[in-house]
Amino acid sequence: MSDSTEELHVDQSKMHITDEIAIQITDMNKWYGEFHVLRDINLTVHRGERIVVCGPSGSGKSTLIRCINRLEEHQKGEIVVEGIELNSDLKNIDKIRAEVGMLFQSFNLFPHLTVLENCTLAPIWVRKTPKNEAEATAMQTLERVKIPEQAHKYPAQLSGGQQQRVAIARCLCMNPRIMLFDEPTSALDPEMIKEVLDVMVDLAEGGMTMLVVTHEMGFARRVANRVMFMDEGQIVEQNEPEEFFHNPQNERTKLFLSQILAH
Amino acid sequence: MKTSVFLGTLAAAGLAAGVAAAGTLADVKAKGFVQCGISTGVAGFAFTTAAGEWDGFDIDICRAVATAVFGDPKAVKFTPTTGKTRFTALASGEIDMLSRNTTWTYSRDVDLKLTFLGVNYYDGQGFMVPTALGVNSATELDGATVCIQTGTTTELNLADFFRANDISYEPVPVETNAEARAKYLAGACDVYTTDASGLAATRSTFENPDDHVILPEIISKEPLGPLVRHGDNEWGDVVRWTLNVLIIAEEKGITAANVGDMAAAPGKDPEINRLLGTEGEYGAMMGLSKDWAAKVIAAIGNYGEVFEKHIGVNTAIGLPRGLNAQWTDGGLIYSPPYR
Amino acid sequence: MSSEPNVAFVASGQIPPSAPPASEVGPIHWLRANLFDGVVNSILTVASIVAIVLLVPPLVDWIFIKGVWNAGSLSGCREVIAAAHGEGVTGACWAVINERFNQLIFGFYPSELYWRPILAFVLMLAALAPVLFSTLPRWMLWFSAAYPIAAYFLIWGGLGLEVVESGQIGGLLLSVIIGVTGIVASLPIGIVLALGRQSSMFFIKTICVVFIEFIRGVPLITLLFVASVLLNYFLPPGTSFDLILRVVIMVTLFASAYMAEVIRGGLAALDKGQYEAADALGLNYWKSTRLIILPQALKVSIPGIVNTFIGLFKDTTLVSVIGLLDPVGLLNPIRATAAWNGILWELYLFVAVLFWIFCFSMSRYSMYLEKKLKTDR
Amino acid sequence: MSVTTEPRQASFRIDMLWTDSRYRSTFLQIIALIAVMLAAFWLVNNVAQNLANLGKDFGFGFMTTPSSYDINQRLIDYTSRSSHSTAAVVGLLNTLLVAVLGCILATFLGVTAGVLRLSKNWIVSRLMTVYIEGVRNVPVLIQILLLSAILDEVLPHPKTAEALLGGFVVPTNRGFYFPIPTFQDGSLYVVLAFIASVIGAIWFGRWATRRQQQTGEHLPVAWIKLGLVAGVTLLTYLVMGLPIGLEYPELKGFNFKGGIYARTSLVALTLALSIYTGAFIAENVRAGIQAVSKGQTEAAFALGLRPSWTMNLIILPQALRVIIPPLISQYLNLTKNSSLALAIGYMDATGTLGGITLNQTGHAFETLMLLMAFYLSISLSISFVMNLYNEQVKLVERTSVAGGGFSVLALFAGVNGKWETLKKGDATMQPNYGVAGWLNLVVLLYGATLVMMLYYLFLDQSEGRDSYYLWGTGKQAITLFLTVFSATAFVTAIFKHYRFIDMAAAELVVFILAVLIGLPFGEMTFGLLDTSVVVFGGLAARLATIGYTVFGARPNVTYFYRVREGSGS
Repeated sequence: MSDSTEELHVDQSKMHITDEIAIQITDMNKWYGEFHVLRDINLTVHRGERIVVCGPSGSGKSTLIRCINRLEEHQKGEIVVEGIELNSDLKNIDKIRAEVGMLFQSFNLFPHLTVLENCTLAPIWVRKTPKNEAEATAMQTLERVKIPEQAHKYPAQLSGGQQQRVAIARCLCMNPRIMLFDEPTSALDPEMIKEVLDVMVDLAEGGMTMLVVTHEMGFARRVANRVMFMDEGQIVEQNEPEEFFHNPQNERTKLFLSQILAH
Repeated sequence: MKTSVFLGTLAAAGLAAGVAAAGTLADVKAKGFVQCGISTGVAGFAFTTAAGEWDGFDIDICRAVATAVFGDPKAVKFTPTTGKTRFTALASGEIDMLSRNTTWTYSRDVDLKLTFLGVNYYDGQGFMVPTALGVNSATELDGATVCIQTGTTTELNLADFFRANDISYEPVPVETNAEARAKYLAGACDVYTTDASGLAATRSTFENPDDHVILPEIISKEPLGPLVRHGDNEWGDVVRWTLNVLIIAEEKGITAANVGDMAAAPGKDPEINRLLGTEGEYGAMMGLSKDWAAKVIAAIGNYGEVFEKHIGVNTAIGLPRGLNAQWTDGGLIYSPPYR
Repeated sequence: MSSEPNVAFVASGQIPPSAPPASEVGPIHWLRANLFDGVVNSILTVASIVAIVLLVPPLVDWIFIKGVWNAGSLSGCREVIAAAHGEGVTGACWAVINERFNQLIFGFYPSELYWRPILAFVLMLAALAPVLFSTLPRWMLWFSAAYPIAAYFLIWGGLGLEVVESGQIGGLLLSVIIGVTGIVASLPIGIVLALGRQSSMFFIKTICVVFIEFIRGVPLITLLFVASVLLNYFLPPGTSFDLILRVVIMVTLFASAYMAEVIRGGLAALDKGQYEAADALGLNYWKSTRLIILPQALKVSIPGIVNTFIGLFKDTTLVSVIGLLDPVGLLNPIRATAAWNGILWELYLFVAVLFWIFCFSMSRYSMYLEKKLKTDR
Repeated sequence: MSVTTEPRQASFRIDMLWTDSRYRSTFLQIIALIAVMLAAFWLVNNVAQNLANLGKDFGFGFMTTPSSYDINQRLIDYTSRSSHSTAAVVGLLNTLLVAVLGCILATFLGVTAGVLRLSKNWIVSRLMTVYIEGVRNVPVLIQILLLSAILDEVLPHPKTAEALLGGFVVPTNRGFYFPIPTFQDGSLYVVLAFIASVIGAIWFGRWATRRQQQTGEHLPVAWIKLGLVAGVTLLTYLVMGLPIGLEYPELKGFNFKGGIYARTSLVALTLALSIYTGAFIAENVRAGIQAVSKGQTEAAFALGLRPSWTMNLIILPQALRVIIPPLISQYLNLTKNSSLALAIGYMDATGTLGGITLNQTGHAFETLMLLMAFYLSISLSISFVMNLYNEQVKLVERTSVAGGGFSVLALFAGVNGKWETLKKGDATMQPNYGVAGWLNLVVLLYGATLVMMLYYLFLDQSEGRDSYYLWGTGKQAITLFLTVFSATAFVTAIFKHYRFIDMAAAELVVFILAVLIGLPFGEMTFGLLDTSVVVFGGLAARLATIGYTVFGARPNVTYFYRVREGSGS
């Protein structure tokens, strides 16, 4: 789709998938009122896996990953994240949210706080880290996403790509085990997409468990170890990238791929 | 009045409550001043000076009570009240007494649970019209426009009077005397009705008082006086006898000027001796000092002096004593004996 | 220029600016464009000029030329005017303002202690500064937080300062006290109400909605009646406190309903993503509200809060109806004084101008804020 | 699988009340409920104790006793022997009178000033700025007092007053006197002719619009309409021999007699309120026009529309949508501010019920409760109208019906729609007309019944009928219960809570029972409205409510939610 991914340097060798289960979803269903958004979802994610979720708009892919940290509540079935079941117990929700980082399409940085404050807020208030320590970590993380010089600016003074990298840094400061990406590049200009994807590749190489909703098929091919296609609330097909792109099985997948790769 | 559903629940909830009747006199002594409810401004009776002090005929009653209790006419704080808020302020304990040209009526006494402690001014409702109208009697006022202060007994008297005489009129309610004065002078109403004292006071401030005439009809009795809450007799006695002391003092010829001499040593008149504390322990009966009355007269003057100072013929208000002369002079001002 | 088919063109230099034609500049053009642009406009212009000519000169004459500043009473004023301009001439008698100025501003506050309310007022401006201007250092907010206590002791005394009774407080001072206390105290209540109104909990939401709609549905004057005649009934028997305090309580409740609506607007202006991001970071409701939601919502609400304050400040004049002596309430005792019997316009005008100065400058400030907010984003 | 996921539906522990989202919200709400109830109990208990201590009783019985005071400005018959409740009604009507007059005048002033402030004419726009900024920033109380004083001083005494505008109005400092029309035989025909010609003019207007759309021809529609109405009416008037005349006021005794007149207090109050509110409306109008005009004007000009058409066809219809919500909230403010009437002795509800009645009877509690209830119901009604309007604007935008002003009737257009449409009032599938229309009707009926009940209970003074306060306790209780029930159902419907089937059903049972035993609605009559109308109207309203809940449609009544960006009161 976009050619910015062609230049991504990916070192597959650094990515390890372990046997430990990070996310286990069993027979999960969700409704918006009368509307059945997610139907019988079953998914097991091992630690270190990088899963790309794609599908037409309204297929429920965003809803799926939002269910994983309880931004949306599922009504039936079971979600276990890092051994903790997501149910009505608020303490469990708090624990899971501390372990799971999430990136949004529209960044959702806090505009009234500086970049550094954005990054230290959650460590200080949720993890109760001392301020100095939190700031030191934040500066390290900002260096990792390559914008330490912006630490004292406000989000509005940054470009879109920089903002999204700050958002990633904000997640990383919490030292999460799993990261969820909800179309992280679709609000960005083409020249900024790459700088965000670079950071994501870096994360993947570091062994992060990642669930990515995206239309960046290049990223999916090079980074993901599994691509998942969703339509009308159900997982239609999932496979390794090579197989998925070159040998799709389901008709709806074929149709979707033909449309999205036609350009 | 029939019991309503509301009342049932309210009364049931209220049964448990006991009546907390603390003595106001004790309270007043404890806090060190008298909280006195007054009007928000009536010429001669209550007004503010440029120095920011309240002054006037009603105000001096408050000061007299403060002197009686504390020996200090300044140990008083004033709460301006409107026609609407005055009784509530008294009933709720916000003020200790009310001295605000309030007419003593049956329903106020009985239904509103207030105790009137005497009369410091006998008034009656009258009418003022421009001389140019050529009206000689209130019964000729058919169809006239009448300015009237709301929130007082005057509007009830007015309605009754015109109804009884079967003539029509057009009431123009106004909030304050100052508004009424402006409206009347501008000709927005033909007649101004209020207590005769108020009429005279208002007329005196006109540029040409002679262009206006006060009609002979006095359509109501308006005994004005200080009042306190029901059921607090010690405090009521203090206020009542403070007023009476002023009256007796005038009757006996005790003035602010000569009270010092007269209180120095017992004189020939035993009542004066009792009053000024040179004989007996009369102050102690009320929980006051022996010479409380002497202090009151020294600080405030006697009734006649107060009258002349604020509203008498030599002031801008220029009211003659009339009904408010001592009984010895054919008036109604009369105090029970100090014995 | 040229009709030749060759369209290639290179500018040989910058054309220097020249003066516009005469019809585009000058007073004549201005008149034509702004005053006499068409028949209707010309008629409007003439009518306006006639109105101004009829109204303004007599007013200026009455207020300034024939106005008297020094006299002991209304009749004194009349004598001065008669002496200067002849019999039957009318003019403003500003002497009453001259004499009663301090009373209209401070009520019966002891004159030797005027410095205290003045100091309190100046300190108030200083305390407000860090709230209103975000460029100032944050530590100044501690001063703002401590200000109410300082102001209380400055105005009412205590802590070694001479005590001043509530009954002595009046005039503009009273209006400012009621208005400022009302708005400041209503802020936290308004925040809670606004959050409650956004709550998903039906019952809590209902309580907030009923409270807000009730308060906004009745005129302030009925609430003031409640303060003056009913509030004591709602408290345990024997409790009775100061009328000013009761009025402040009622005014606070009144303002908090309006404040809640202003803040609700601020909350609604917030992007939903902010809530989600805070959730995703693991902040709980109170932390995300305190750290993320309120700082942003309040900033957006400041112009609305200033407007609410203007409205409230103007509404403080209603306390005159229940016998408090604010500038309007003081008019009556002043007019009841023998010397000033019959004075009318001067007092009204003075009070009107007094309020106008305050409210107009505040409304300008709120406009400036709104503009700044628009460009800030 | 390394993790076994035993579904831990652990037994209930006490800390789950605040750590489990299933229980937490209920738990918090119950705590809030208990707190509110405790507070309410504490307040009521204090009130009861205080009243008992003062020896006062609580009740509305005093409302039926003679008021003993006179009121000059009254729209219904009233003397000093009438009851306090009649005096209250006189006051309420006076409030409504000043509110309606004030709103009309304020709109006129505000729209004029708002448009003129945008005028290119320098002097006019400056004058309007002076008016708006001068008036907005001065407390309305001072303006009322000032204007009242000006009218008193400036206007002539009746003795020297002169008729203006050909005798049409006589301004005096007592009031403004107008002639009153007198109707003789045959005047009915004139009135009928007038109505007929107005209908004809409307029909002609529609015909002309159609014709213009088909043929593109412009007719001077306004002139023809005017000619039609004036011509026909005038002709009938002449033919019938001038049956309608005017009775002019004349100076008799102290004052003018005859005609109708408006007291100066009414005039001063109306003027002051509308000048004050007009300044706010002017700002709203200006903001509305500016919000629309920039790009839209250019677009319209680019299409070749003339400036006047641009204003009428493009700017105003769009600007109105921006202007009307704040406009209505200004109406609300004006109505609330009318309570300042007591400062100049205009006898509105605050002057009678909250003024003299409170003063003379000392029943502060009861009078203030009634007074607040009155203002509250006006406010809620005004927001109701505003929300109806907003709903319709939303509908119009959703169904992309171009232009189109607001009409109350359109809200009920869906009432005759197909049942399927009504049942499936889903915004995404169908325009919500049906359900909205029906539900408006239901809420209106609820409201009407409630108003009638309240009127019947507390205000109706007709002959031969016991006042509520004199009934037996049982009858009082049943009636009150019914009213409260009706009110709660009404409030529930207002506040969007659509699952009120149980409440509505229970109410229905009680209502039927009440009708069966003849209490108390058996004796209800309201002028033309017969008892049956009320009873069956109430029944229909309740049935419809139940029907909606049963059939799954969602009575999404958002109308009462205020969308006000109010600026002060």
